[in-house]
Amino acid sequence: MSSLVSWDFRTDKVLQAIREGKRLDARAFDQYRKINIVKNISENADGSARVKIGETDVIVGVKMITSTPFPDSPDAGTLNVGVELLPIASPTFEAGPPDKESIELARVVDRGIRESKCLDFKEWSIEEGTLCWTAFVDIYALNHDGNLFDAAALASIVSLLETKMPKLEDKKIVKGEYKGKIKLSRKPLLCTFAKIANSVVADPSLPEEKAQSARFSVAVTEDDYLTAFQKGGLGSFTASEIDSAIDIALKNTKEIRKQI
Amino acid sequence: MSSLVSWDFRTDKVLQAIREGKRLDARAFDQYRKINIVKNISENADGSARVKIGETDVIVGVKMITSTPFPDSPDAGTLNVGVELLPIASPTFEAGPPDKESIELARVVDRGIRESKCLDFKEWSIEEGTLCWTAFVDIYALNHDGNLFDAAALASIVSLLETKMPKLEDKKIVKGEYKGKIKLSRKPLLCTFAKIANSVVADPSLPEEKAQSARFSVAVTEDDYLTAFQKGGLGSFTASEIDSAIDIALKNTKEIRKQI
Amino acid sequence: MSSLVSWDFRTDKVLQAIREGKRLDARAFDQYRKINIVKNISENADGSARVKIGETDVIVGVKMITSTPFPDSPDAGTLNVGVELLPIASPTFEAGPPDKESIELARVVDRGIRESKCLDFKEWSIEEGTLCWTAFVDIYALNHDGNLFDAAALASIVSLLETKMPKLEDKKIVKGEYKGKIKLSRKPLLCTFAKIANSVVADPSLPEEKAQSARFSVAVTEDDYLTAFQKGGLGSFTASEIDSAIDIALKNTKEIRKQI
Amino acid sequence: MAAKKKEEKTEFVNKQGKRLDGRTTDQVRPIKIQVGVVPRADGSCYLEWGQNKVIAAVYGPRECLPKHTASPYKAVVRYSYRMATFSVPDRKNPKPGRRDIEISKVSSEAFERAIFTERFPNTAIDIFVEVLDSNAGTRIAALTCAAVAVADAGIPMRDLISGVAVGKAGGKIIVDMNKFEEDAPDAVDIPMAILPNTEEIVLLQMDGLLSKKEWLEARGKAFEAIKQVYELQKQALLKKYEQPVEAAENGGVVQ
Amino acid sequence: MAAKKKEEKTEFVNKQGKRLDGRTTDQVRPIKIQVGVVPRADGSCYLEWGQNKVIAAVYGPRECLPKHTASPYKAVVRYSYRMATFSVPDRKNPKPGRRDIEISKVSSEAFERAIFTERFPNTAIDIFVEVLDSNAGTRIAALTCAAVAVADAGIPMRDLISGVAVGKAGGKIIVDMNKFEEDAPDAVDIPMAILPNTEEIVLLQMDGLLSKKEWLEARGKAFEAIKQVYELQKQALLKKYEQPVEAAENGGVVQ
Amino acid sequence: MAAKKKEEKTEFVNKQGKRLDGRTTDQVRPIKIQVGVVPRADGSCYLEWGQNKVIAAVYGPRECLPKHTASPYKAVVRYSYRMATFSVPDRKNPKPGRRDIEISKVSSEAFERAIFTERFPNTAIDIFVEVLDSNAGTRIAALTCAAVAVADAGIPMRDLISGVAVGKAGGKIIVDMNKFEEDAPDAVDIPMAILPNTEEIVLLQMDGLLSKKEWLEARGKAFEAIKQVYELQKQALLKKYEQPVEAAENGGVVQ
Repeated sequence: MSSLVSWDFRTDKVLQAIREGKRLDARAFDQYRKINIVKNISENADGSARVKIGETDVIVGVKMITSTPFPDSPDAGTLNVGVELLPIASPTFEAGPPDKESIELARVVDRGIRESKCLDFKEWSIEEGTLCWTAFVDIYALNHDGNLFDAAALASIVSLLETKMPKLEDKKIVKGEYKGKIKLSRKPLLCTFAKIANSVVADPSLPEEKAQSARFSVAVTEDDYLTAFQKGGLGSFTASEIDSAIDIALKNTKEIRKQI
Repeated sequence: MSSLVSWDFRTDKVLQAIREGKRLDARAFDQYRKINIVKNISENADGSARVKIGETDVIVGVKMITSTPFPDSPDAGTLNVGVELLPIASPTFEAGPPDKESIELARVVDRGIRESKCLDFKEWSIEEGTLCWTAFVDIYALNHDGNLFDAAALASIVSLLETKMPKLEDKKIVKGEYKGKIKLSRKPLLCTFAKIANSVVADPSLPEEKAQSARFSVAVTEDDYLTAFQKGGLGSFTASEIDSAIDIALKNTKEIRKQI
Repeated sequence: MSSLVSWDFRTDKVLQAIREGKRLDARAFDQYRKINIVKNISENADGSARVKIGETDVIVGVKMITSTPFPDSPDAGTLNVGVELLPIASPTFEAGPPDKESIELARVVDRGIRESKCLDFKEWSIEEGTLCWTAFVDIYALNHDGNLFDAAALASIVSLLETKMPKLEDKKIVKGEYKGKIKLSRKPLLCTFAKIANSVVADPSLPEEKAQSARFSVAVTEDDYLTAFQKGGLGSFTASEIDSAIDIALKNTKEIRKQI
Repeated sequence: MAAKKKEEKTEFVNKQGKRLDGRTTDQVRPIKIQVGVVPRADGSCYLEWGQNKVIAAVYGPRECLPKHTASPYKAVVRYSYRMATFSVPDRKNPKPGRRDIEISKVSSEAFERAIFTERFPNTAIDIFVEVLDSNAGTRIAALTCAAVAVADAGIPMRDLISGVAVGKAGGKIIVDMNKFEEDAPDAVDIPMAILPNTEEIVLLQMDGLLSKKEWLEARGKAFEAIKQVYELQKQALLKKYEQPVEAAENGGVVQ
Repeated sequence: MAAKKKEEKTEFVNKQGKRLDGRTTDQVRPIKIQVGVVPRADGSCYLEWGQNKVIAAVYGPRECLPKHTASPYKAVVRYSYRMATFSVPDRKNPKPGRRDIEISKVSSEAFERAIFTERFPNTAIDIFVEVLDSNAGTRIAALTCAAVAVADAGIPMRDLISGVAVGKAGGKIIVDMNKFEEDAPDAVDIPMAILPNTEEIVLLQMDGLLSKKEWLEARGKAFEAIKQVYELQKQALLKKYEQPVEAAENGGVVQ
Repeated sequence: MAAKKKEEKTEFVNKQGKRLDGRTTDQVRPIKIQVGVVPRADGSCYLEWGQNKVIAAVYGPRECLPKHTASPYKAVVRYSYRMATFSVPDRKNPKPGRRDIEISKVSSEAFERAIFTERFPNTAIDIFVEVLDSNAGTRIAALTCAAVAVADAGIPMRDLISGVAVGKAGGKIIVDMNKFEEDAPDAVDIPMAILPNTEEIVLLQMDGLLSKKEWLEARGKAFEAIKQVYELQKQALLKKYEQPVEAAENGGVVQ
């Protein structure tokens, strides 16, 4: 039973390998695990996808809902990203209202997408001040083997790319009828790095996450913009570690983007 | 102090009696305890009743409230059943939001009534899409001596039979004025059975509930329809036990209905 | 570290002093500690103040918000008083939803103000039945050294006296523009007393609160009306103790009111 | 609190000294008390006070959980005042509100004084009261009912707790206001409870505009009225031991 | 529950005995089962039943926290049924509703009978099921999927749990209703689950207007259909040990 | 996040290199710091940063409850960032939102690096910060204030934490943006905090569209600005031991 594995022991092995310039799973420091993408896995969702990075497994569904616009943006729709770290995915996840881990994850995915300006929220206005579209992007972790951040962000973008806009009649959604896909002008992707000992590695596995002192995530677009940073974890990064992580992210995402 | 009674000891006595074909309180296996019904026990309620089955004591009040109809039933009112297992009623009940016990009880009572189609929800439409009547049926346990299910269901039906429809003026309720009672086309009643050892008994007392392996409830109407089933508890029933329980329910409710 | 102070020891000292007709800080039984008032401490608030009574430190901010009037007062605005006993203020305060201590405090402050009829809620009607002003008075404890009640009530009245009424355009608030201060026809103030041993003292310090058997608060106006009573604590008061406390409150508030 | 106020001109006490419901200014509404109505509880009571109907049950002294809330010096008294959703003119939200929590707090504190809590260290005494129907004065009806339930549980007390709400309507000081009087434009409400033998005040609240002189008059009337309530509480307790409790053919009410 | 009902005249079973989706009255929708899809879990299963898609994972027997919820006599089974927000036509509130809680309760109780809980005192067996897509019958799909996951975890059971929802639409008793049939004006829904070898009923619910005679017909059809479900569950479990689990190139579905 | 953006044509930095509030692109708003403003706390600080006003208090190292959250290896740092309801243009909901929780998390993690937590196993260090008034950059103002409060509590640290928010508005990289600049159509916000002596980055967030080149410029400006903040923090701490803390006749602010 996996919950009985001695993490202390595994952490020692990760650290020892990293100090020798290796990773336990033989990847290069800047290398991702195998990525697998399946689109449209739920008919009731307006868009959905399942993404695996190694054994990390995440499912995302999008629902387009009519709602009231925010008072300070009466002519624009909006985006709402939620994360549930299902107790299915790990012996350490518990059911219940979102905790700080899932809130951070949701907000980093949200910022990466929103700040890239890939969605034109003005197009989602239905009637100024009273009605607009909100995209609810709901992320569910199914198996946690490290780097849920990147899997969640990738599954979110793929789901949005598949999302169809429901038909409206008398300002009410006609169930099951659509008028084409929503538009995305960019495809921001998130890249997460772990600082282990004095090295920085891309796409940390679960044993690597347990051994890491700090985490850094950067969202980047195909036109080489950075759209979000997030440093997490108890340790610290040097300025040059951050700069180097950004370069690796710009390089890696060009590969990943081919799979979308 | 009742909370100090040794339930293990009482459970043994119940099991021993049942194996000898007897019940501790000398009832036949299909026999109810004495039922006592008092109507209209709260003036502020639009309908109310207090029902005792043996020492089990339940009070129900109904409030008719104007609300917005559900989007999928714009021309119909609705029913809302809530249960509070008051800490007054038992040393094991705790104050707080509804737990799974009270939610199950509320939903079984709700289904028994709703599915009998005794209430014509279309008559509760006030203005299509915007305003309708909702009957809030709120159940409070005052003393728990077993079989709260049947006491709650009976008190709910009696309360609904007493419920007066408030007068409306400009779509607002005129406090204290009414335009006659609401209509019920049927009187569904719930009958609950306990499986103890290999026997099935009607209307379990509290010591019997502690000794039971499983519970089965069936709601029946005066025209011999079944409108709800619910199996609960850690054990199981055979198909013939279910069939026999249904027959007893159809018989017993004819008697109980005379008291309403 | 203050949390390690032995309260039992301090309580004994307080009791001994009181029995000798003295207070530990050498005040007379009916005497307040030094009061310090700072107005307008937050630009984003529509009115605000910081009040210290001795080392007890409280901050209050008022926000004027447009909302829907209550159905039973369609032509009137309303008042909403909230209290947060910030964990900043004491090692025994915990973050989280309001507990019974902060709810009691909020409701006593609310009653003292509301029942004095110092606010003419009818003037806060914007459109009968649909729109009115609500004053949100939010109280934050910054340091707890006894008698938070009086500090909170005083800071609330001072904040309301400073509160400006936002400008409206098309029934929406114009940020940062105002049309003068709101009107208060009276200035109710709260006076709290502690019963310690067989004596009653005004403005209890924290060590005195720890030693008290009961608490009595009375809100009074400049025209000598009483507008709220609240007895708290595990002990009791005699009728003459209450009467005498009222007289002291009427006297003390005349002094305090000069500082507003 | 934001209740609609009646027309200014309503005369709440007429020239004959009678109120709109026929009572004198000093008269308490009819009170009926039945002891021992909840067999599973250690003590219980059902009380009607005018239209108000309340039921109280007491459990304890029993284990105090969670343990860090217990005291090694005394029993902790936990009093819970709640209103059934249908007990008020508008349906009440089933979640306890701020009013419920405040009333529960001050009532708990009243019982801490009445009960010899020091005899039961490390335990809890739980008092639950549910209001089933209401018409002004429920917190006092609940407290009065609960005091009888605590006595029924055999828990030693310095004295029963007895109370009344006095107040003002139409300029007159009156005892045990009803809902209509409570909605007077100048209404003042003063819920008050004492230990009758020592006349110690264990609960006192007030809201409204009241002069010191009016307070003194109100206090005097309250003490008189509370004596009557106290007698009814004692009679009900005596009755339990004189006659067997009858099943509630009559709705659980002693006529 | 307040779902819109279809026109009275819809014919749910035609003269050839076929339903609107082409099935016979006795026919179950296609079922696909894959065992062992969540590497971190002690046991897991992915199941498709018509449009329904559910995933189940089992953790345990493991420490039962908080400790006062454990039993010295047996393992406690905690079953959690949840629906993804996007798994239904309208977006579901992510907070578990009363329906989720009731289904979780009766499903827990079914597993308490199936599992030899007495062998694991003081522990918890946690069964989590998430519905990813839905079209009537999800509680039974979830239970069926969970039973396979429990077996995959190596937890000893008296038998698998197998189930089906039978019901009535347009006056006809039919097996495994879809959403359209569930919205018939006279619809009756009877979710039912048994231990197939002993035919013990471990879950049974019903809502609708049903005669005793109709119940007997429905029960008979249910027992027949459940046998087919049971076979598919056993096959999926066998397959796990015959072939290596493939990565979900095909979306985690065994064709 | 959905904040209204200003007209595209606004010029945020003029030809003289001045911003709309008169500052240069590198200039930080005025900062005032007072140490030791909460007598009951183990350490405390009040800080004004432009219009931002924050107060921080530290309790600990103290017992870590509930006990299962403690670590046998080190102190647990619990940082709580909250905003008073009236501290923002629209009234803030008093319940902590997702933004509050995220900021509290990343700030806790920054302090875990700064404090020698390994010296206080099994304890908690609680840092509470309340924002009383705001105008962009509150999370950094809060962190900067909290670092001084931790030092005031005598808790050993590797270094103070000092920070600034750098960003972009109207195409220019500027230091310590105010609310108006934060609402620029092309605004980028980069809150950043370091241990000044080692220049380790302990907090870093960003949102907006930023090129790598712009990031390098922003980072450079941030490190310069942070040095100024660090000096002010040290001065305030020195001042506490040079002069007696005065009662807050001046609103608790050191001029």
